[in-house]
Amino acid sequence: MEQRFVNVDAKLCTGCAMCELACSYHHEGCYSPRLSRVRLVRFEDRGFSVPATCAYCERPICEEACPTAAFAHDPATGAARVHEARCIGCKECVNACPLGVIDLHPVHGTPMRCDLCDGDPACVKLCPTGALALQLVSDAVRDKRRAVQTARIRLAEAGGLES
Amino acid sequence: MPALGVNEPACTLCGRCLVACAAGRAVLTGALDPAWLEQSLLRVDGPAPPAHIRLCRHCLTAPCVDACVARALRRDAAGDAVSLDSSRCVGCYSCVMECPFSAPLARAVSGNAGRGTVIAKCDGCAQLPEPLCAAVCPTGAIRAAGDARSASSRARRRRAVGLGLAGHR
Amino acid sequence: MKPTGGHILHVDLSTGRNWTEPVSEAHTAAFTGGRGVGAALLWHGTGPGVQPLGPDNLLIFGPGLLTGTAAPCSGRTTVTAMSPATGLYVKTSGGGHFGAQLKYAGYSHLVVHGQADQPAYIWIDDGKVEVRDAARFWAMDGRTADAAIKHAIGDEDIQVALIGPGGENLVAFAAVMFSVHHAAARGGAGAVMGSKRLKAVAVRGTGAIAAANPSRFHDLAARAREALQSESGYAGLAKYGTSGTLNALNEQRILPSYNFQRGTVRDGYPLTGEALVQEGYLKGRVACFGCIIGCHRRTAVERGRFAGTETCGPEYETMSALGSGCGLLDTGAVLKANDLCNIYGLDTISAGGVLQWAMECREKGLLTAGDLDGVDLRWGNAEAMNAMIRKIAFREGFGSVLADGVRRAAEQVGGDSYRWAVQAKGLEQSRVDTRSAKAYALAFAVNPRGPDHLHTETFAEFGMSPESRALIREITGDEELAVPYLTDKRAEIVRWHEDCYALTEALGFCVFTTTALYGITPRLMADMFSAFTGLEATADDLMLVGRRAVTLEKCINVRRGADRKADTLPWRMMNEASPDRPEAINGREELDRMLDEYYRLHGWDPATSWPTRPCLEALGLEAVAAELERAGKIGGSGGRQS
Amino acid sequence: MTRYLIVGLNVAGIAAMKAIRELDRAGRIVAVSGESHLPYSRVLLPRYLAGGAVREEMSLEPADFYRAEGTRVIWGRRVVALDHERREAALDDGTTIDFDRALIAAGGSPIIPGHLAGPGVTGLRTLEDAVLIRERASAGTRVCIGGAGPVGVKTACALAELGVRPALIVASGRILSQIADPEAASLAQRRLELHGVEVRLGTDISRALRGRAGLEALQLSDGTAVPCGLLVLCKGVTPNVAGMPSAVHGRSGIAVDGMMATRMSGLYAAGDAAETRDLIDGQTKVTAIFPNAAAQGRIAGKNMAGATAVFDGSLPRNALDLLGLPLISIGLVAAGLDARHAVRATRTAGSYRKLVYRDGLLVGALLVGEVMDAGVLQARIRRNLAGSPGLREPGQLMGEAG
Repeated sequence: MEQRFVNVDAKLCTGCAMCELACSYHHEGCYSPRLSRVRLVRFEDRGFSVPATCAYCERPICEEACPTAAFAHDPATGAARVHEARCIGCKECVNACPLGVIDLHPVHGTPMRCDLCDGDPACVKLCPTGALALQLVSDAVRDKRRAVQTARIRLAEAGGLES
Repeated sequence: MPALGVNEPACTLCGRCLVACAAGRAVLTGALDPAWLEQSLLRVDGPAPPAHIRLCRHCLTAPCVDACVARALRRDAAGDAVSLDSSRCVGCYSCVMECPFSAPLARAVSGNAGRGTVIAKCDGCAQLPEPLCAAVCPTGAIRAAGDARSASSRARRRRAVGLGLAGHR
Repeated sequence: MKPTGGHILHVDLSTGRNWTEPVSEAHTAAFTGGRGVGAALLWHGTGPGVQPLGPDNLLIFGPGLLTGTAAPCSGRTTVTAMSPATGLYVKTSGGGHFGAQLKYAGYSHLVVHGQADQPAYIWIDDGKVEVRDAARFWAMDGRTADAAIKHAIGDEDIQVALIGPGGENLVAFAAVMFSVHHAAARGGAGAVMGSKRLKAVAVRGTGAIAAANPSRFHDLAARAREALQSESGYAGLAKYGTSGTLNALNEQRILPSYNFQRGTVRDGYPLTGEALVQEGYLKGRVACFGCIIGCHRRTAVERGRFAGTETCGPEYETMSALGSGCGLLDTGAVLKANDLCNIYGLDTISAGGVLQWAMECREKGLLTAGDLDGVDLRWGNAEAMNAMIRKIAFREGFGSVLADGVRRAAEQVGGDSYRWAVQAKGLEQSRVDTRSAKAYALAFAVNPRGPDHLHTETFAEFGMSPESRALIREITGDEELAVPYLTDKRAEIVRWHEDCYALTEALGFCVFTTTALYGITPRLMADMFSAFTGLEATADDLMLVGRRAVTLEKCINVRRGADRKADTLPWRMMNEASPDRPEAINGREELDRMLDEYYRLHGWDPATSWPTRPCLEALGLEAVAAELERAGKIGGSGGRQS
Repeated sequence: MTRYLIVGLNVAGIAAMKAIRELDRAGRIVAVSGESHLPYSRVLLPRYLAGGAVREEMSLEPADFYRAEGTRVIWGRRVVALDHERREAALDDGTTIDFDRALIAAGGSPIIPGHLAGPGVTGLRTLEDAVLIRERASAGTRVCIGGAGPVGVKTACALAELGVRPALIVASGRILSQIADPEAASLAQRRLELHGVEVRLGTDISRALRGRAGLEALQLSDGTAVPCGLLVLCKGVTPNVAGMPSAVHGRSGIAVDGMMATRMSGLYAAGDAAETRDLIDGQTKVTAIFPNAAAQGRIAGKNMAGATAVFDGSLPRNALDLLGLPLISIGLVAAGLDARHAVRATRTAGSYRKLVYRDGLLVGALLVGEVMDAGVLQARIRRNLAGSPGLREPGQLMGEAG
């Protein structure tokens, strides 16, 4: 089964933090970027922001690093689950994740990882610019391919492309 | 305390962490025992790479704390480190059985009947800004970053996104 | 955290002490948060004789009650103090992400008292508050200081409010900058911060905000989003930003140009929001915390003499103040000047105001090149403008004269230059030609901080959207009054917008959502307030919260000695028409008539403009009435409550 | 405000209390402790008996802990009836306590068969038991221990440390039969014998022979008799479930689901009274080990306070220090090894290590002597049993080198 994931188009992100608010409300019933599974990375000197969230790696290093098998997947959707009672809070997953998108819950001490909100991610719904989308990898690649080639054609038509 | 991260493949078994830990303890406690090198609170098992670095991760729901029948292992008041009161340790090996990182080390003690062996483990260098082992590790096999609960995610996230952006431009 | 939005944090820089103060339910019901609570804190925390740049002035940071929640566009922070520019009350609002972070740290407000001996900054790490040495950050520009402070803390995700050299050197129009490129600009709050030797406030907040009724609140936030997104002006504001309106104003010949001498510029296209997009300056949209519009711009100049400039903005006001107002019709040049103002921490409106006044003085011979230290301030000379902006920020030579604001500069230069100083109360007028917009004129005249649109924006009077016309009908009963050159019922239009605007800023909403776009109505705000706090309130209750704040702000000025004479407009607005709209002027008689109506509507004494006791009592401000009475500054019987 | 009741205050009850307090600062917590002492670590009783632990060191929490957690503790009382319908618990002094959610964590009591009960026969479950045994043993009374599970063996070790020579009477053919294979058991037995413990295998106690001075000897099933002034029975514990609604009873203890909830809403159970799924054989039973009690109590507490936490199941395991010889047994080590299982054993001087694989995956480890990597092995076993074997090979597992 091909896995869906929340794909980020950094160019569309305005840094409004609605994704963080949507996520923390969905999972915790309150508003708190600290409790969000998707986190904004801001480069404020340049007015730039990018949401970072679980990339649903094909070979999840976080899961390999976990000594207690505290990560699981929904057999139907592939969505990641955290088996919190198994978690001992050793932070191996946090250290293993190369994207830095696993943080520990400040109260429970267990990993917070994007679970795709049962297939309808709250962050995607509230993103006002379409910077976030729930996609299959192949669809994301298809869209990107077309976008890049469209830009090339436009540039060529404007006489900006040599070859 | 900062979170400790271990990356065993990067370890070259140079031993700097052991010396720093043991010497640091000797200096801090004033106990300049000739056997000070034996007092290191972590171990690196060889004999050749890949190493097995036996270092406490200061788990937040630590199985060793759950299992400690003598309440010698506890999460300290600040909730940052798993601390050991070795005077309470009865050498029952319960923590050894539980720790997935084999961080508890056995230390022989003389005298006291029934306490032939007690446990020693990393104290997180609570009195220092950064754990000594991480400070001296030349390869990044032991790293300390962030604080115990947010660990190193913040910096990693920023770096990863930064790399992505660099590729994007 | 309580639904009241956290505690008030006080930091005294003279002693290094800090303490917190809880916010009662009654206080929340009366003043709500943000601007309302800020005004109450300033009234109680200062006296009539407070020196704006002395240690007794307060600098109050107040995110809104809903800042940090999913209520759309609720991330604004109000900064309140006594203004060094006007000597009167000032509140100035900024966006960015600072306010939300302060809320997550557990604080509804930060009140800075006293004055530090040495440059200092405040570091708020959730419940831990410290005053730290800022010597090595002093004299740094805003962008550099922001990075350096984040580096010193070791966390680039924190939020920093800071001043640039402008604030350090007590420039009368120095801004407090949030998140590097978001300014709380007007009225010199940055100079107040500089007088306290406070370089920055750095915050890390890791807490959470929960509504009293979470699901009701979250649903209302969704409704508010839909309401905004279905507004007719929404898409344009998102696409072209605030300068999307510039072209229309230019065509209608009401774009303040050449120091308000003209109402239009030829070839104004480079200053438009459309030009930013179509000419490739726009690199992305930027949102304040929780904002679904994203009207702020991320821009860069890739060609020409200012190539390499990367900044955020400019807004419409900047395009007009530094662009058309100074005769500078070059996008890249305005972007560069905008960036300099941002990093030096200057208000672009006032910076443009003093520059164009100096240009007019130069043109008319009151100032020579020698007076200007050899800086050739002619219309449209970008290099000269940039040089002078720097001299203002660092108070070098003539820059120091301009740094005191256009009123004091005109006093120094003398002659007729006061006529060209487009200011009232000491504040440079913002970029609205009030001669052609009568509700704006009234609102600017009664604005406690001086003539600008960011206290009460009566956008509806232009009748530019169906929502605007509907609102004018709701207020006046007659949609036909949605015409800016009429003077009928302007008092009613202004008061509705005053109430709504103050309420908007008490809740932390961006005023674009309530008084430019009209998507978020008082009714919706009341429902969100109720769901958030658990205190049931109607739209009328909340509009009264706004009026209470407006009235208290007025009282702060009255206590300070202001009376009806202060409620006026710049000389040029009242005495000179622009050749582009020769019929349009703010006549004395016309303004007086509107003022009479306005004071009567409020229940203030038309003779003095002072609020009366019944008016204050009706708003629950008995203690304020008592204090004004003791000072002999309570309004007489001429006022009639309506 | 939620009213919480904790029946029985030891490892599970305290863990639940902490978990509740982390999530609910306002709720009212009442705990009923059967003993008047501060709750102490029962696992340390053999050590206390041997004089190797002092009373203060045995406390699970300091005296001011309970007040700091905002818990009202009723000391020295038992819950005699729990009325689920009225949400009310009756105590043995006639008073009642109302509650919204209750945790049954009353632990277990030593099994003492009726034909042996009487003067001179005791278990080792309380401080009083330990004091009694120590006093009698020190006064020269001949002590026998019935049962050679972990508690029996540790009691034998403690008495040996005390300098007396106890007899260990074992019905099965080896000591530690539940947690050790014959080879490990014989290493352990040799260790005991070296320190003066007399081990009698394959024979049970059929009768207590009492005279005027009380217990005098034990009649064993092999026909012999041994002199005995004090018999310490260590044949396991029976869950304390008296007074609990019959609907929550399981086979021997309290039946619970993964959330540690009983069949009756608002009633939870944890620790030595609760029956959970055994991760090795999949059966539901009481797995009365110390770390289980803490984990179950915490999970019950979280669920009681409104969070959701699920207990994975119990992995049988034990760690023992046999007079200087450590022995750790995790998971499947001896019983029920069929064709699906493979065994790899290594022996060196002073150590014996056996790893058990099921379908190629590690499911059990029995370590004697060299035990320091036990936790790593346990983690592997747990991952394998969870159906999530690690993809990354651990650096070096000492036991797997061979």
